[in-house]
Amino acid sequence: MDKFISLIARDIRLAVRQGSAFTMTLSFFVVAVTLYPLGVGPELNILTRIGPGVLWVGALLSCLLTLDRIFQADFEDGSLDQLMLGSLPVEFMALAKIIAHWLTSVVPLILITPILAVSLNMPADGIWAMMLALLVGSPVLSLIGAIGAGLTVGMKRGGVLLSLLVLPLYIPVLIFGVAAVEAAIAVLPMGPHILLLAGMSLGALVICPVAAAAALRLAVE
Amino acid sequence: MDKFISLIARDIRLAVRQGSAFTMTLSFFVVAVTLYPLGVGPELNILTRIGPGVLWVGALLSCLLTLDRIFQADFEDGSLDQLMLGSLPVEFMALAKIIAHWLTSVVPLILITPILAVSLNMPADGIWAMMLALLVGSPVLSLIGAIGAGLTVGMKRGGVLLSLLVLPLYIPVLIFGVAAVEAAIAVLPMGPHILLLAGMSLGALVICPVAAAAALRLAVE
Amino acid sequence: MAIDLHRFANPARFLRITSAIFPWAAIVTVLLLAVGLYLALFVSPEDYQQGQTVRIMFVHVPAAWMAMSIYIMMAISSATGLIWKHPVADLSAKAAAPIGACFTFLALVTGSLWGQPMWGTYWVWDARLTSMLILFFLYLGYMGIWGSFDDQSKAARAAAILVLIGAINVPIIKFSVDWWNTLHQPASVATMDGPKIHSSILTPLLVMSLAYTSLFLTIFIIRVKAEILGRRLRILRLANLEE
Amino acid sequence: MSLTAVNLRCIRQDRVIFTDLGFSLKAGEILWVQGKNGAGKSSLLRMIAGLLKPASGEIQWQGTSVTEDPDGYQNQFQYIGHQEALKPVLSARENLQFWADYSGNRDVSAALTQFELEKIADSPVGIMSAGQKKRTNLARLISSPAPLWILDEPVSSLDTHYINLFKQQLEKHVAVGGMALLATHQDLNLAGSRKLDLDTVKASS
Amino acid sequence: MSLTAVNLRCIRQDRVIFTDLGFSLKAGEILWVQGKNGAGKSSLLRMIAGLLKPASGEIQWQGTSVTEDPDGYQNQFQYIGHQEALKPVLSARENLQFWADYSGNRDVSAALTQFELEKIADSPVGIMSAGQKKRTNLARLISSPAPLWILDEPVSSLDTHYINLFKQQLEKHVAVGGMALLATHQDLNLAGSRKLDLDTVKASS
Amino acid sequence: MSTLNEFLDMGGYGAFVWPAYGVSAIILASLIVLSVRHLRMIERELKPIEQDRKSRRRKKTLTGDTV
Ligand code: HEM
Ligand SMILES: Nc1ncnc2c1ncn2[C@@H]1O[C@H](COP(=O)(O)OP(=O)(O)OP(=O)(O)O)[C@@H](O)[C@H]1O
Ligand SMILES: Nc1ncnc2c1ncn2[C@@H]1O[C@H](COP(=O)(O)OP(=O)(O)OP(=O)(O)O)[C@@H](O)[C@H]1O
Ligand SMILES: [Mg+2]
Ligand SMILES: [Mg+2]
Repeated sequence: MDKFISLIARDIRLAVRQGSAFTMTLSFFVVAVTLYPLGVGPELNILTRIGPGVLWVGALLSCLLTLDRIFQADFEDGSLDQLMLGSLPVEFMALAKIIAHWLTSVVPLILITPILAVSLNMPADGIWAMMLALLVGSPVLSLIGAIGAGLTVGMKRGGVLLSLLVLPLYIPVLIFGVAAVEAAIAVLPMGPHILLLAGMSLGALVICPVAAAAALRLAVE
Repeated sequence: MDKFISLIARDIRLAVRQGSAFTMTLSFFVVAVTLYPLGVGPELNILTRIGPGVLWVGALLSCLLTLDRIFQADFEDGSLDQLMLGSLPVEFMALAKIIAHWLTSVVPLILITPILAVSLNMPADGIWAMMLALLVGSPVLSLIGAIGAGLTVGMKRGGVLLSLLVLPLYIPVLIFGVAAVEAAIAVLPMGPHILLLAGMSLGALVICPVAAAAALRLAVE
Repeated sequence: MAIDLHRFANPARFLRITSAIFPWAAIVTVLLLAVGLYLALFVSPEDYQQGQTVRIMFVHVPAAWMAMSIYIMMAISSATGLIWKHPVADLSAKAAAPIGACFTFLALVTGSLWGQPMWGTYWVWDARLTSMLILFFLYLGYMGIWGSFDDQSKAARAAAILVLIGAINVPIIKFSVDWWNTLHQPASVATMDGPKIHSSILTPLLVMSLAYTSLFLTIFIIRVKAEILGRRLRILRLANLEE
Repeated sequence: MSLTAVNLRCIRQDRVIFTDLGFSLKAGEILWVQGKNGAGKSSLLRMIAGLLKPASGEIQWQGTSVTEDPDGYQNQFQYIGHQEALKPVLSARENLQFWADYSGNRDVSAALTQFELEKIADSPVGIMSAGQKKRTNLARLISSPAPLWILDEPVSSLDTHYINLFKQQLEKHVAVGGMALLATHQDLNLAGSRKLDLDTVKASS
Repeated sequence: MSLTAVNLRCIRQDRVIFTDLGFSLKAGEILWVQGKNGAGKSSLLRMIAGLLKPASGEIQWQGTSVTEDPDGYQNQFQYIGHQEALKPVLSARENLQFWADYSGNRDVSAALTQFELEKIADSPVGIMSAGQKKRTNLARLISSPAPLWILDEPVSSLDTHYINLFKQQLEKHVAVGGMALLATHQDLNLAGSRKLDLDTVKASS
Repeated sequence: MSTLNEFLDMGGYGAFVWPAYGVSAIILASLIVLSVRHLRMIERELKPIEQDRKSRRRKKTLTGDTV
């Protein structure tokens, strides 16, 4: 167990030391989200209407770009070999790294969402719903992402392939995440959607580490 | 001059042989664009309204993901060193690779746009405008992108930085590209926007190869 | 490795000069800020159409001006760094970037806070605001580059290329209001034919601008010093490793 | 304590690298794996470490196949590949400390002293030279000890002084009943080390 | 025809790799650059090839600094780094043909025969072994000839037969008044080659 | 008192004016603090190394060899 913790702690510390990691993901999120208003034009009612979708897609895409951080660096410098050989089961090793990724790459996105939501002039309760939905749904992004990351680790230019593998699997989260927020904006009960997202997170939590571990075993061969 | 041509020919041939390159970019484009209808819901009027924006942003992002193809592979296998040492000035070498990138990665996007546009139920004249705008504006994407690609080539995980550097500079293209299409849809003259896009392309054509060359010189050090 | 330090001979002089200026800069900043804020909050009258909100101008406009002028300053020193290979030029551009980013952010925020009462919304996607946002992103990208290279001299040149490309954006910001019809105020102070606004507003605005400028100078000196010493620290560490 | 490899075959990208390769290693022994580039030295070591599945054949620890009881083999060996598993932004000490924690050990200062790293222990690995990195990586052998050492190019980019230092460590290890499997290009002429030449193996097959 | 290096200094990531390094090379000479890993062999060769700017000092071709007239130096040398600049999806012939076109030459078949590649010339480089790749890369020396050869680790992963083949090519080249600058770990004991040991250079500074 | 309230109220726009000033104050203040702290940190790390070098140089000059 303490090995599990020490691995998470180490990944977080690495992210903090590198620093630029945080800022760059955040800035991409901001840029990607701001592209849309630019694209669809400034009318406020439209913005309000598409706000949740834009934010969710923005979160999806920025999360996507950070996925290679989960395993790539460790693969390149041989740390991954060592991690796989350690006495911590590979599944838990993968889970630890997924958790670290979620904490360092996804949570910051959630925290900055309100500001962007305002600029897309989303009503206040919509904003709360947005953050809640992200909080409950975003673990799925890291979890599923880890599988793709594991499969593409060590590929020269795996980026596009990674997105092809992962994005389709993100779609359910997107749909229910947006549904939750829109429900909240329309002052309807958003409970069911949130529960669904939570369910997905739990399901992914069970399946993904196993799949990711399998992928990693291939990768280090 | 024939060196210039032979370089373009070689890059195109490589893209064709690898094959997967095309398909993956295209499919990312499709996925990214289809995410939006899912995100913002199926109402047709909304879709029509945001169609141009979504298509342009989709094109931007997929182009973004292909940028590392411009120089990365040649950097990794040392071909870039040789290309820089050749008697063809580095600026023209960069330009040749930019042209090849545009032909292999961007033109395919333009060609399948109509299909996607229809699925976002965009009116016919809008579709033509879209393709024209893309045709005139998209060279800027490859040109500006080449600078970012040159600056981040050889970086371990330059992806996020690349997008952070490049996307802001894409914004003007996005704005006027969308404006052109919307003008066409609203049956207004779209001439001025198209001209502006053409202007940007010309300007970029002058500046970007030089900047990219400078970036490459320090990349190979 | 004694050799390495020669490159930082002039930094030594540079450091002496700056630390001589530093206390004065600090004092001036405090004084100007005190006066400026007093004028801004108590003396200047409320605007006949904008009401009290006009007071936002005194933090908004100077911030916006700093945002642009700092970027220009970075572009110039980066160019010198590229041409004359003077390390201090690069380092000063690097040191200025975070300050510029902060001012840009402030211009954006205060602007939005002004926008709500004036335009009825915090944000619109017009040319001025958008180009300002791009400026903010350029600052972020610039800092991103410095963070991503482990070879500092390479990072300097890479960052310089970005700044110089991005410099195109500054005139766009400046003249966007004239080229496109935007909600945003057209220039009324920095215009060809002199200021067009009443001195009761102009004076505090100018005082605040001066205050911000000297504030920039103060922070800038601190940061440049940090950069130079940090670079020196790196080199000495490496030197110790050699033995 | 013994390690045995039986009829190992390695296939990489549909190319047979080596086949029918067998050897056995007992406590106090060193096996030096030789062969030109691409002969399969690294591949073999990765197989023994369990990172690469043999196309056929099996690896036995104490006579029982490692695929049958992995846990028995687990923690019995320490694999050092030719890359350094070190993070540039962490100091040598921090890096070692993490690996020690991760393998359930504690103290790293001993390891640092043994490889003469105290002076630079707290400067980030990123600015270290290849040799210093290598030594930091080798220090893991001390900070997380194990009976079997699997070493891929352990002395590349070490100069003679440190090569000798490493040899002492290695000999101490086998002297107290440890065993080692190492692949190097240059001959370390170690006392009582046996050779395994992959080129001949390949030829013979 | 002569190449001269004067007081070159190489700084990598604020670390001085070597300094005050000078040498001169005349027609018919070979200079063998030695040094342990990280000594700066590759860096030096890249400097001579003009890929890496010296922190100070200058490189002269025929007595005039190459920074003053680059065009005079342009095309006078052929640089072969330790990576193979070959595309896996193209055949050996296609790869060579492109580089020939790019440097304004035409015929590659001679080069292929000289390095005994005809048999495999038309199979994609991707499935070649390390040694075959290396030879294809070396064939560029023949297909796009130049008076000065700059070779980084030219024989790594070549077995003895092809090492000799390469040595013949090299000696033929210098015999007809060419010159060569090469960095290898192993001694090729070439006739009339001078040595440049970077470790000593560094020490002396 | 009422004047103070009026002042804080800013003719109904207090909710916008004060945040504007507040944000400016906070951001700039924290920028100063961070910059100074960063500088202090570097100086702290630099001090021992510098002294170490000085002492070594003195030794070297005593033994009469040069840097
Ligand atoms: C986020 C929103 C805003 C941004 C990014 C922004 C940006 C800028 C910039 C860059 C300048 C400097 C222009 C120059 O030097 O020529 C400026 C000046 C100014 N802004 Fe804003 N602004 C924003 C919102 C507002 C609002 C809402 C108002 C008032 C209704 C306003 C009023 C002014 C005024 C009066 C000037 C001075 C113009 C001059 O005298 O030159 N701004 N702003
Ligand atoms: N990850 C991999 N995937 C596919 N093939 C590989 C991989 N790694 C190595 N190979 C191939 O396996 C063969 C043996 O490689 P290996 O690294 O084991 O040789 P080696 O003896 O270690 O060489 P060196 O002396 O360079 O270390 C080589 O032909 C190589 O091309
Ligand atoms: N691209 C680079 N950027 C920064 N530093 C580098 C780079 N390449 C090499 N170095 C550093 O420069 C020094 C010399 O490297 P170089 O590759 O020239 O040594 P070398 O003699 O070729 O070693 P080898 O025998 O392994 O080829 C090394 O310490 C290395 O860390
Ligand atoms: Mg190996
Ligand atoms: Mg080398």
